[in-house]
Amino acid sequence: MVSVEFLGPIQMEKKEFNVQSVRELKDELYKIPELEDWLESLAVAVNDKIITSLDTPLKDGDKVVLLPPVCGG
Amino acid sequence: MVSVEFLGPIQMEKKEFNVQSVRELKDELYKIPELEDWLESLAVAVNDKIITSLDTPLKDGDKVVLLPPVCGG
Amino acid sequence: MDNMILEIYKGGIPVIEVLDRWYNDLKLEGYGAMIPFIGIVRPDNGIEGLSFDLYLPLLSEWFKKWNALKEAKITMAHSFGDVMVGETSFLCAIWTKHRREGFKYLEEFVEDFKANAPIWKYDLKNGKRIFAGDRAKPLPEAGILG
Amino acid sequence: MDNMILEIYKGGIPVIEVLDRWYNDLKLEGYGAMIPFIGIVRPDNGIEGLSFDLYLPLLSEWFKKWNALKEAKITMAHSFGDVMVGETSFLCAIWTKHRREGFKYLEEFVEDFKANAPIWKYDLKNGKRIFAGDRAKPLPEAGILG
Repeated sequence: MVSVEFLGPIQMEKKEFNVQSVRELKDELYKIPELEDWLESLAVAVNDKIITSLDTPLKDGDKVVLLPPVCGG
Repeated sequence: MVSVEFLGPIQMEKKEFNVQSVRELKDELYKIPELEDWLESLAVAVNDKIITSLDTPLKDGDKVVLLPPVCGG
Repeated sequence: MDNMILEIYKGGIPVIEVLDRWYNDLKLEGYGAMIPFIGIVRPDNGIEGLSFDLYLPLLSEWFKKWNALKEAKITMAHSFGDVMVGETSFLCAIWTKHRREGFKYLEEFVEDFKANAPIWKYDLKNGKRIFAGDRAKPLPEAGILG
Repeated sequence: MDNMILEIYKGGIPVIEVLDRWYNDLKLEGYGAMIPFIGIVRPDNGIEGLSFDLYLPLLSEWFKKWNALKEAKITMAHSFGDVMVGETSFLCAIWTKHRREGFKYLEEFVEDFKANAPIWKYDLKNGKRIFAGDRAKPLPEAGILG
């Protein structure tokens, strides 16, 4: 299982998914109505490295975080 | 008489000159050997306003200051 | 002072206390210019304050490259939680030998911070915590799920 | 705080004390960014310190135009006399609503200060006070006696 954490303003508890790649995770995330408005503006980090390819493989125990638009300072 | 003050690193006491313009003052200053190395790098202020013309008139009681190259901070 | 200088505070940053410590720690290290940036919460749109979430693992990771500069030292502090009007939520300082590198790094660092630091801002208004989505921008790597 | 904020100190500036006062006086005035610049005496060429002369009537006159800005507030302090290595001889702070004006004014102000403020610098070396002529530049209006 892969744990997925929703950061900042996304009001959703951490979830676990049984997926082998970020592409598979994407398909799962599209099934969650509350995420609909967020998905296209999210960045994705796997084990605390931001990734840029949907083909990034995921394995059991990986930790994914989803990062909505930022504004520090 | 016009008082002339030499600022910063110019090691010279304030002096008085009997002159009617900055041009006349310039001629007097050229007679002072210790000023030779400074003159071309000086700015001139009359009554605490920097002036840019040799034709600036001077009258009794005017206060001239001569400003060598600067470096604050 | 070889270690990373990234400090995180709950609530407003004690600006003067932090600057005092940074200044005294580094003033004899041969830097000729120290340029702090102090981000103060403004009383805009009738807010009582701002509030912040941050994700420390990626914030530290982001900061590492700035910590590795050879010709400059950068120290930084940021708040999480509530920061009221007039308080400071972001503080950094750029240390360089000469002023012009300092100006350059200050601007580069703060703009990079604004674009890339994993921090989320909320307005505190009428007792509510409202995501400041109008001021937020997707990270440069965002969009692969779109 | 409508008055001119130009402070002159004999010897090194008490940086933290001055920043503390400026920060607390202005933090509720609606400025979102405070950007100080702190000029620290570096241990270059084996100097023990620097020393400064300044001509206050023209320094105040020069500062007036910066004090008259509408969208920014600038506060400044400078030393005269001896300032030892590690001490600060020049301190200013730019206050603006947004950071980008702050970056702009900081650079413009400090460069204008360097070119136009009537201040003379000396190295303190082996107990002597030596004019730093290599770092000095004629004022823009200089040369009419040449």
